[in-house]
Amino acid sequence: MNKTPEQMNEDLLRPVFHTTWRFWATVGVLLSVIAAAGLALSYQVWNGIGVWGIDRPAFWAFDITNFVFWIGISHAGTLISAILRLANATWRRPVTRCAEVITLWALMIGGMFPIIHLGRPWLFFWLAPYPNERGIWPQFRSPLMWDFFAISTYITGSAIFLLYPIIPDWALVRDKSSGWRKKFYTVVSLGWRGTPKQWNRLEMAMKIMAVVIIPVAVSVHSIVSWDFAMAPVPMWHSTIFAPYFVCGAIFSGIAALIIAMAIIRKALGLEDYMKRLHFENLGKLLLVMSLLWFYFIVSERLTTWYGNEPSEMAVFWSTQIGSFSPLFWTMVCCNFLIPVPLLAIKKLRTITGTVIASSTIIVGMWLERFLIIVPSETHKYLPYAYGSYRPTWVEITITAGTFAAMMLLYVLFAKFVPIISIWELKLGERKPVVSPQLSVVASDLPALAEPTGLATDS
Amino acid sequence: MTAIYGLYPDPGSAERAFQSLRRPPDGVDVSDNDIVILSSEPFEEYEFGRRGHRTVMPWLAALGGLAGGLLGFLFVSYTQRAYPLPTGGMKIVSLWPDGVITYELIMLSAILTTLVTLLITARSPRRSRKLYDPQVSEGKILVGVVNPAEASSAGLERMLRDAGASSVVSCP
Amino acid sequence: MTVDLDRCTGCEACVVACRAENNVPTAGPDQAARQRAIHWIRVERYWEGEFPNARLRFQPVLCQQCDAAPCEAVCPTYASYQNPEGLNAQIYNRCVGTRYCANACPYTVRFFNFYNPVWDKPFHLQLNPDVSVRSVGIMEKCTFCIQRIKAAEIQAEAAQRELKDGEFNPACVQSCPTKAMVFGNLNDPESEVSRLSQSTRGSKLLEEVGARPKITYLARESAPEEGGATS
Amino acid sequence: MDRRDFFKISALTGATAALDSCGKPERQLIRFIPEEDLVPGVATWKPSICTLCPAGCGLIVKVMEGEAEVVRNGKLGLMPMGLAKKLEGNPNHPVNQGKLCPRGQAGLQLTYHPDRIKTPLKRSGERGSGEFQEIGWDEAIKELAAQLSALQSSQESASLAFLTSPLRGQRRELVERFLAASGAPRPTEWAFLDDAVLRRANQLSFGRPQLPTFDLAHANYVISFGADFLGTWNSPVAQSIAYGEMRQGRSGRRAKFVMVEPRVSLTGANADEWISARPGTEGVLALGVAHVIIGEKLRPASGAGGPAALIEGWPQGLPDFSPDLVEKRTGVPAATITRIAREMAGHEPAIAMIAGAPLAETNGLWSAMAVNALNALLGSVGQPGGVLFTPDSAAAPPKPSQASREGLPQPLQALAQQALSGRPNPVKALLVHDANPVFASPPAWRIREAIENVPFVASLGSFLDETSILADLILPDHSPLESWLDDVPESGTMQLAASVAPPAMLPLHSTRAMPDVLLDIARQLGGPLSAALPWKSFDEMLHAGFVDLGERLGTTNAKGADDFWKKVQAQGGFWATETKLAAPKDPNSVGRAKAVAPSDPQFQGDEQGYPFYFLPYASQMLYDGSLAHLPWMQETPDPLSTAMWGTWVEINPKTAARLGIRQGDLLEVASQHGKLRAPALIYPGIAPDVIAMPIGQGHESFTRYASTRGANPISILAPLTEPETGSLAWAATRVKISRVGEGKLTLFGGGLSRFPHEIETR
Repeated sequence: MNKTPEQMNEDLLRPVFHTTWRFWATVGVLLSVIAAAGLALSYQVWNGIGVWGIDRPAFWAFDITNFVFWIGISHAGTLISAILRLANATWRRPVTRCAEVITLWALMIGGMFPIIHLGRPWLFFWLAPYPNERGIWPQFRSPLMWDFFAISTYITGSAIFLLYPIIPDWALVRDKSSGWRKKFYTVVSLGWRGTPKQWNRLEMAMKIMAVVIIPVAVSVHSIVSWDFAMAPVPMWHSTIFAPYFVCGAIFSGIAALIIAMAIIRKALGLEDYMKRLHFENLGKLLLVMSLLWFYFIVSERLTTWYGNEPSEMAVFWSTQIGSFSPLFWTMVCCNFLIPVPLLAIKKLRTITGTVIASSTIIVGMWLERFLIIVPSETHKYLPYAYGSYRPTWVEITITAGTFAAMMLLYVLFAKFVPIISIWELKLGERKPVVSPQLSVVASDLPALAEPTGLATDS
Repeated sequence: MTAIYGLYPDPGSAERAFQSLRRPPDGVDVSDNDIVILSSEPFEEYEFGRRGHRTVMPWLAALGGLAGGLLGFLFVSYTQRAYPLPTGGMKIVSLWPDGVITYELIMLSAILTTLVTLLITARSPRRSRKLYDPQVSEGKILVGVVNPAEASSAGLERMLRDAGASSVVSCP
Repeated sequence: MTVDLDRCTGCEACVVACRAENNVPTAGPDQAARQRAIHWIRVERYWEGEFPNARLRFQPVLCQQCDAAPCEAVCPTYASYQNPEGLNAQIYNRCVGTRYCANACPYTVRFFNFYNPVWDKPFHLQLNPDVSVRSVGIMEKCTFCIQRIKAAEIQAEAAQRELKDGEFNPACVQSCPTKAMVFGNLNDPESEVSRLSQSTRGSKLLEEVGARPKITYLARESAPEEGGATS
Repeated sequence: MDRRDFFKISALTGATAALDSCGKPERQLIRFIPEEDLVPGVATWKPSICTLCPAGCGLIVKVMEGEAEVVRNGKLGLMPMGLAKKLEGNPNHPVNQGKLCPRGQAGLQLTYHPDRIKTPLKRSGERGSGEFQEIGWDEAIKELAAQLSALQSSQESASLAFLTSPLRGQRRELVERFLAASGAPRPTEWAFLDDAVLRRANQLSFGRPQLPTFDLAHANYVISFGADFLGTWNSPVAQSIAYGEMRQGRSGRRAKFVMVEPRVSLTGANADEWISARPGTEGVLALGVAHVIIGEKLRPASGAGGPAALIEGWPQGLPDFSPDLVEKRTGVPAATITRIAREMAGHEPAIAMIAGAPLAETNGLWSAMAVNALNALLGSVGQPGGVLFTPDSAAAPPKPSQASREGLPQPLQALAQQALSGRPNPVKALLVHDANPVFASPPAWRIREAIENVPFVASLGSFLDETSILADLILPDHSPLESWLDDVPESGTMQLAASVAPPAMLPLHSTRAMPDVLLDIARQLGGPLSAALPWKSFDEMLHAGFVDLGERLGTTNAKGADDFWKKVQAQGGFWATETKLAAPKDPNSVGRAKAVAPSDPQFQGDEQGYPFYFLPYASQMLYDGSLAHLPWMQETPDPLSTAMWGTWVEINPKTAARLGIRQGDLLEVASQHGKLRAPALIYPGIAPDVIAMPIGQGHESFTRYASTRGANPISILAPLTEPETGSLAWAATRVKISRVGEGKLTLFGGGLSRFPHEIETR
């Protein structure tokens, strides 16, 4: 791309400074959806969780499905951007921030469900370890407590990881803005000036974070999977779950990222920054994950089928040919049959192509979470205790609300923060210079007359 | 505080200014600590961009992680002993689950240590704080000296200009 | 506890007795249709074969009071834990309603209060004062009538004597007409329940899951086609 | 479901008294002084008697202090009183020995039922409209007395009819005396599941008009022809206790149990072998077995004695009942018949029992006698491990009835005829007590019209059911726990037993026990009535009766009378401790020697038009429908179908597949006498040509829990009867079925078999 730093500033700061009617319209629509979900939620808290469709034995359904789904989505950002940073993939620069934001918001939304799905949500704080009048600490053997720690770690890490590279950009906004914005950004940019030391520490911190956040991300979704794997329930109690979930998480994460980028790109007119190249590369990643996902589900199903353990087979058949089979095969189409050709054939791996693939994958992955949870619950060991599940409007509204919330938070973020990391972008645009000597040569030949430049530490 | 600095359009000239400031001609004396460099992006590949490079941040992070993990484990096992309730036929202090929590706490404290280290180290030294020029945000690189000696200020200005500054500012 | 499947006739006296003793709420037709009826003990029935050789087997299923109970370890608030006597206790006041225990339970014997229970007046007068009523969002399950256990222990203590075997029984055991259920102290080798649990007909429900249940099921026998009584 | 309700409940139960929220109506009520001394939190156990079925089990009631809203001299207020909390079997009672069936457990809810009639009611709207106005007791009694004295003064006492569920003990005595003294005919007793046929058969065969008691505990072989003796028939608890012993009570010995019925019942589910014989041919099968036993000389034909003398062709060795012929008629393989015969003969003592559907055929009496003969042949009558009779229960009701009059009382359908036709004399006044014939009789009998045809109808029931809603005057009865009770178990024990129990708790509402109402009326009317019923209250009558019994049995004398009376009250009854087995009398003494010719069962509906036998059966939870108003019974899953809160139609899987019927489809079941709709339930244990349906649901009006729920199989039954006893042949209807849409079936249980996925993968 051939954009001067000034142009970049101009393009990327525009969304921050100028607010169009489209912004307000979007916010309005999203807010109304969220309000509906809020009402549904309060209705639930007031009357009891019975207003959901959950029953015995399907004690978990949409609630935990959404939980797992959103935590999965959260693996879009931090993990991917961390990997790309460590791999020093130069094309990452316009992508990373979009990605990291998804993580933060998705975590917040997902992390909400363990609370609102409680039978007595007003007592959620009993899960937190603090000295209390009940004289009893939480049960650290419970995977739910692991969730509590893993998710809070991950959310802290991701927030910080996201914040670090924003600071210089906020400083930039500070210099460019006036009035309340000036005050606001002066505060949030933490007195950033850009001394080499600051830059160095910042980048060092980024490196450490990138190293730390990857194992955290992996652990988070492993633990989410252990919520199921630790319970002796047919098809839950499985060793493959942790990697299977992590894979699925990254899978759905990338899909979410692609969709987000496509929207941003159109909405904020950043066509020149997020180009087909990015979608293609992410598309390739997505393709890999799709194949990997398929590999996992095949190995899971195959081992189950060979094992032929009666209670597991009950679950197995209910998904293959039983009552859940329509959902199951839809999922296979959404996650594999449709995306793979779209992503594998170069002709189709366009922006539109990848976006279509991603959308089906989002649907497919939501179904996957659902199909992991409910069929096992409704087909436990004793056939007499078999059951079924049908959602009510409450759960559906709340689920819709989560998606709206995601978009709203995203829109607001793009309002207050340049959605592309400007300084990193500039850094990327600069011709990479390996050593100062060369740089001097490269920068200006006349200077050769002067010995000083060459004399430096040679 | 008084200061004198030049704004440079490109890293090359900034590098030259920096080099000249580090080896000032007679009559001009500049202490290394007084040299200030501000840029809107890191210039790792230039020497001026590598000032104050040495840091123990990774080690601190590692240490913080270990400390946090240790405390975490102690905390968890303490609470389990404090109100011992047998469940699931497991030991009161059962290592596998505690391990998971400990692991997460290691990571958390590593992250937080990093954050703290960053906030502290990135702001020192505090003496030259005030010196700033919004033009840095335009991509200009600021190379300057704070509290220059009266005598050498003229020399400094020349040096900065010779290095190819687009403008040289001196604030009284 | 031991359950003799050869004695059990599936009459469900135990089911109603439990309901009466433990203030189990009535879900009502609508909630029952949504699979929310609560029966701490249930008599499962399984068909085998087809007409004219169709056979039916009954199997009362209640909380198995497992030694390695999957429900306990997963509860974040210790609402479900193993009490000193080895029962899976459920502390209603600690329960926040994650419903994790119910999912972890291989026997699906845990029941959830999806709403606050209602008793059309004056049905509330029949509630047993010794058993607390469970509010919305709380998990409940068979307690082996712990209120009866405690009462008997207190009386024995007051009289400074040991509890006698069969001195008291949970509601289900007490009502069972065929004496299919026997309740007692497994730690006491002399007790009838200890003796029966050693029976060659004995087995545990879903032993393979490894929850180490405390209830022993005595298998149903079948008479040989030729010749009537087995002797 | 609002929080406050919960708070009230929990506060009242003392579970979470701290949560008690303020401003509740309770707080504004007056507080009465307790009428009994109570220790809060301490349970006292009081004896009582279960009245929900004719078994007559003894109860002990857990009574604890609680605060109830009660009406005292016209004011509503709160009173701390002893409240019944739990029913258990009376450990000392010879019938149920401390055990109790699910129905008995739920008896508690009769007392606390929200839809109980709380005060006397006078009809204010159209008949059947259910519009009543509350009146005081004095007015109610006066009203009823006026009606009766009007009849007397106009010499029309014969036009007074009394319709009741079968009565025993002093209640029967009271009613009989009341009617006799007022010149009215004997009470018409009605219960859908009556055993009149079996009683008659036993009278003919053994001279005992009584239900048998089986010594299962010592039997080595049991064959049951349709007798649901573990579920709903005769004395289920007593029989279950014995069954448990028969299975595992004797180390090393375990009796074989064979069930003969076209649809696996709760009892059949426990059988070692299930044989499906064509409905109505059970007697034939029994004689087939007898044929083999005689033929193979396993027992001497002559050994059968009296009972056999009543079976045509017995002396000739039952030529018409060779296994092959029997196979043709019953559909049971000849080989099986022979095998069963040998097994039975080889494992004495062996028991053959018959009840339920086989007796509800037009040839029921003959079938019963055939089985009796088989028992006699096996020599198990009056023997340990065989068929026994509770010591002469006729002697047991204290004071043999002075009022006992010749001739059987008028059967229900005859009464209906009389009410409709007015011949021989019109029915001017009808008293209904605890019977609901409008619900529980075939439509062809036109009971509803009959009752509507009676100028004055008074009900002594506790609930507004289909019958009492037609009444002009309702004098609500106490709940059993609030009343003085007595009972004389007809069977289920080998001891002479007469139970009695004082009220377990004070009445919650302003109700009055039926006997006391009759005594009040008698007092009001004076004359012969008050002479025949000299007692002030029912407990006085019981006192007198039991003291008299004690004296007659020599257990007490005039001096010890009061102690005796206290003792029997305390232990819940009187029972002779030593076991005396009552040997059956010689049937000829009953004066009937001529043998009965075998007759084929009649069915209404031809095989083409109505391809299925229709088999209604007593529901394990709702019994004959009289318990449908108890939420506990409604919500307890039926043991075999696991269904709650509704009815269903059981159909064989293959038949269903052939007709394209799936589980839960709404079916229309039509007979010549009507049709009903209910969801289909695929039922592996039923013959392909039989459709079964539980009795109990389908009430038009029976409290909030039962009204308009499910369908009533009785409403499509043909009015066929067993000719000699005139009791309803409720298993003699044929039906056709058709799928009419999607139905609603609420099941508690999921998978039908242990490994359902294997079916799924087929």
